[in-house]
Amino acid sequence: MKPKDTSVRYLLSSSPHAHASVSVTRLMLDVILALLPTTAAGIAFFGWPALWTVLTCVVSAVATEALCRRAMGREQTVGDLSAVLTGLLLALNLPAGLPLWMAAAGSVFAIAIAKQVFGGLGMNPFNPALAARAFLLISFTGPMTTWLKPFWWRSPEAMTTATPLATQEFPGFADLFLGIMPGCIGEVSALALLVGAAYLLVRRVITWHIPVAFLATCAACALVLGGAPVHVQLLSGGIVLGACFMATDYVTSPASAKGKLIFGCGCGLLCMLIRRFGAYPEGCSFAILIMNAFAPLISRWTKPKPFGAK
Amino acid sequence: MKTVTSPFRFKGGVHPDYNKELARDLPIETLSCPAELVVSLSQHLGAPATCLVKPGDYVVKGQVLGSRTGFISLAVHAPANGIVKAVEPRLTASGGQSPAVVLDTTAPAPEGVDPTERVLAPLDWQTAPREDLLRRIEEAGICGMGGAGFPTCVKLNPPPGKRCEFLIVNGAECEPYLCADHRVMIERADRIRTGVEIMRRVLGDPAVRIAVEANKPEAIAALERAFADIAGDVEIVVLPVLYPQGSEKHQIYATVGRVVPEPPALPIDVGCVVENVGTVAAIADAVEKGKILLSRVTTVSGDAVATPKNVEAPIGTSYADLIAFCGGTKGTPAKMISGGTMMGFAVATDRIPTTKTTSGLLLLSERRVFRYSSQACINCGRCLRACPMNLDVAEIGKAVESDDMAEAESLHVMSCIECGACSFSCPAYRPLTQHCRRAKGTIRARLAAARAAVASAKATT
Amino acid sequence: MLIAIAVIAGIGFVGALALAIADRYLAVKEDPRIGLVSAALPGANCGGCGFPGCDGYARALVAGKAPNGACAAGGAAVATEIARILGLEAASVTRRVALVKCCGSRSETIRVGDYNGLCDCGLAAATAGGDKGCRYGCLGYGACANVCPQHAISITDGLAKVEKRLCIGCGKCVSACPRRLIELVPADATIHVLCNNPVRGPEVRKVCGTGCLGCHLCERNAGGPAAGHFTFSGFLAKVNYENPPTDEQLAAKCPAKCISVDPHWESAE
Amino acid sequence: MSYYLMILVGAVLVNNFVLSRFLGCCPFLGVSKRTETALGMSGAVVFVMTVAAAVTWCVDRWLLQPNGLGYVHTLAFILVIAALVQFIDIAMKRFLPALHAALGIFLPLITTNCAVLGAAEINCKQGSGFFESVFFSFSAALGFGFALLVFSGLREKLAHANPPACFRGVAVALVAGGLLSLAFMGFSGLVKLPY
Repeated sequence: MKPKDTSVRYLLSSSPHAHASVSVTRLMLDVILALLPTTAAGIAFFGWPALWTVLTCVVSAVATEALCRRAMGREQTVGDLSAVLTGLLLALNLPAGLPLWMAAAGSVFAIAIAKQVFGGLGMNPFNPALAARAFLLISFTGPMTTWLKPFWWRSPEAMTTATPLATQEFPGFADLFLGIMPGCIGEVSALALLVGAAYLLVRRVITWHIPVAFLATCAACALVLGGAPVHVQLLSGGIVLGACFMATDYVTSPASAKGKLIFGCGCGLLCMLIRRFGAYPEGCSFAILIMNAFAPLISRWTKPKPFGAK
Repeated sequence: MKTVTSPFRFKGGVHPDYNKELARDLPIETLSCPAELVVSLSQHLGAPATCLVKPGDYVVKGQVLGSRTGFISLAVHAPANGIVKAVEPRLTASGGQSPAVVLDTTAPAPEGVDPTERVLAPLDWQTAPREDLLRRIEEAGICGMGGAGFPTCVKLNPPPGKRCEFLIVNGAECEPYLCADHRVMIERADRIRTGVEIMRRVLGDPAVRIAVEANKPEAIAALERAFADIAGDVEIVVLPVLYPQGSEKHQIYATVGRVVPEPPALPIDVGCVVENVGTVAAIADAVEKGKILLSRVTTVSGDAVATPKNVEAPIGTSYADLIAFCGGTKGTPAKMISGGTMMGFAVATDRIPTTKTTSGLLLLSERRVFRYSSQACINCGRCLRACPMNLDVAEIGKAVESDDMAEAESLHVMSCIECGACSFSCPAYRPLTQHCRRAKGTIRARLAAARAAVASAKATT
Repeated sequence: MLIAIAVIAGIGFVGALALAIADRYLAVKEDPRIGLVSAALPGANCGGCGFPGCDGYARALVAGKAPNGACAAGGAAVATEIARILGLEAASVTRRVALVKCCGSRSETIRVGDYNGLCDCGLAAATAGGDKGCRYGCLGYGACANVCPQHAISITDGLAKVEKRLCIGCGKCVSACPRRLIELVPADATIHVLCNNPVRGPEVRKVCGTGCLGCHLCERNAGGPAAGHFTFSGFLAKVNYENPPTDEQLAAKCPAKCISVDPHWESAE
Repeated sequence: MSYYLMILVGAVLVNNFVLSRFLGCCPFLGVSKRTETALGMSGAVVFVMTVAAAVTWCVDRWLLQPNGLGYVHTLAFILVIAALVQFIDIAMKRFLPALHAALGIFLPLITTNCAVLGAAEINCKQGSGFFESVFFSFSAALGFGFALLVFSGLREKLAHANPPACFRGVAVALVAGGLLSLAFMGFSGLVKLPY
């Protein structure tokens, strides 16, 4: 029989006993908040289809994660909002008019294949949203490359068109910056994206290394390889969205500052190469995916030197 | 003597909320001798003292209870008069048990025993030879009071061929909640000055740097008054408020800009000796007044203590007595910590005695406590930026989680100083410090086994 | 058609010729006995012999740098086989198994705290001594189970238990346990004292329901101190495995119920 | 000159032997557990494929074509490659024992490796010149090594992942390999190449 328990029960844990009270859920919430202006701009420009695409992607992402975790018999991780973020990021990378079942299929692929198969958050080698976008782009090239014109309901006859990069005729700087041009939901409004990115930098959720390296290399390549004027190249084709939100995904990019710089430059270089020579008009998501594959090697070669080591 | 701000800033470090205002301005109060004292025989780094007393003996304050065994060890003295009730293993703050002498201080002194305190003959530090000063520091049982407890007589006696160019007095006290050193600097600045003079004579007149964090202006003022007219190269270096500024390697870098190489290198290899302000004051008492180290200042604080205090209590006082002296608990404490919140030990019971290295006792309520949930690492790099030793902590954590100690060793885990900055800043609440501790323990055990195998192989051939 | 067959045969022949020449002039000498010895070893690579796997032990044996019979997993059979190959005289190996000397599961002992940290006994012991009341008993966080190559140790209700049939006596769990609770005892011993706490009885009773009280009843029932079946350190009884007690009734007569009877069985071979 | 650069970029990035043509997948999965062994294996494959290309080209152009035996070239190539790999295995054991210890079991794997035979077949089908086909095999082997190196980085990251029980080991590696080839599809069309 067990003796009577008299002692007070304290919490026993290893040092340290203080914490910076930042949590994974808080980080994901910050990124979602940073994406709200871009989502609002996308819905404002492209109307109801954009809203349905965003809702479909987020709901099916969360549902898929819940189902996968139950199937794997593991504790539910829907609470850490990473599935919501992946759904939202995927939606922002899709054209507004995409049939909803394709968007849902993309979300299922993103969560089930690109993330949960490897064991959940933190273990996926590739950015789930971008892997799903590549999957959709190759499976349904047609619907993925027809974009709604902004405010299409004003001139219903010419609803769909190609992006400026494809048609090579470019709107003025104001429209470019504000985002009054065809393209995916999240990649058009550079202003909204930069506001979101500034919020993340201030909240120290991301560091400047990847976005700056990415955009600088893109600008340099645009000058060297020619093609459209530099500012147009930078502001179109999802480079700002890719640099500030997709490439800075913690899990699939190196953790050290030096590693981040190399990763950013690599993304920029590949993006411009694919755009200039490749078959796809827009190379940003493939560039980041390929650099995700290099991330483990980069962090292996940019190991920090311990304080006092030779 | 001049006051400078530190020109060097090491990479990494974190800013926990310091909560020093709870006990910063409270003067040191003395706890009179409690009914029972438990004097641990291994209060210092190195071999425990060999016990010289048996149950039933009557001992007088200052009398030797356990003598020094081996080079890195120290004698242990009776903190008060009393009868030895028992010599048995007793709980220690770090979770294990170590042999201790239990004294009942209420017992009357039998006749024929002189109950006055045993005091050593005072020495004049200006003229006494270096060896006498060193032996006095050893006889007084003085060890590092910052937390490690390294015998000071060994640290102040560098091996031949190694010269001490800088004596660094560690007044950083970067641990949250703790104000013991802060109060010692304010109220006993003159003793610190004498202690520095003594140590300069022992170490062959090195340059002196007194390191104090910028959040202790009163301490800096008090030290400036005490050291106003001191001769020689003495500087007060004001350090930026950053945890872990008090770590030996980082204090050396912050004050003199030298980098201590990886283990097994020691600070003396770069010509520096770092000593805690409490220890320096104790050296002054030992030489000038012949007083043995029998009590120390401990901060009892936290939001679950009725009235936080800085208490000077005899060594061996139980935590329960300390808490009672501070008016008992307030609300229901969720966690009791011996030391500060960053490097202190969580303890399960208040029947644990204080030792020469107990710098603090904290009682935290449920609001101030968090739980490790060890979620998956999202590779955010916060622990990399936080680590003052610039280690790749995320990879070490993953390697240790999949039992790959060889990879952990190749990631330099043996350089980890277990300061806790990584677990502090991890958003996934991963116990990274515990991972590093486990890796270091396993690697040390393997190295010890290898040494034993080599020794036994040499013995058999 | 014939030319095709001739050409193919020609290519094959030229290739074979080149290989034959290379095989003779570029061969690398290696002691054949290493192959034989590593074939005789069980190949579990458990490291119980102290060498990196069976191949490492085989090379050391052939080079004469390792004692024969160090392979606990193989036991006597392997030792005699290696002795035959290397022409040594075979060392005798009595079969030993691991025994966890504690029976204080969570339902028998008081809890002194809520442990919140990694599931490892060494770390739990270093965090205020773990959350179980007894400072000498099993912490139940499975450091021994994690290190056992044969998965012979299971943790139930915070207490480790060794499955005697699976244990090969490699001793890895002995060094893994931070409280040194596990001892290698002869496989055929049946009576065991499952406690490690040398403190006085009333103190033990405060923390554990089945701890040894040091009452010496087991010694008296087994023929008194002269019979030499038990030795005592502090208030803790220890079985003397050179001359072990065999009376199965000792377990029933022990007031603390911390003596266990293991059924006597012949090991596999 | 730019023609050879196009062959190189074509073979390494655009039509990578493993990631686009799906040739040589068994060593790709078997050897990529650690980056060191991956590098060693790539070195061996580059050497073997280049030498094999040269030898097979000679056999095809001087022995089979003149006698009108084009149809037996696959069988002849397999014989040549098998003998060649065995010879390299013995030579490596004699001169580079350390590397041989690390790659011991994988060398015979190269014999049955479809990448080596694949390169020889493509050269034969294209009917390209000696130097051009050797260079193509060399760049194809470089592509194989490049993919192997990148994949070994991924595998070491996956070593710390904890996939569900049924996906542990090679299964999750295959999924990662699939995603890697999905990513490499981005390079398609980078270079306008005949093959």
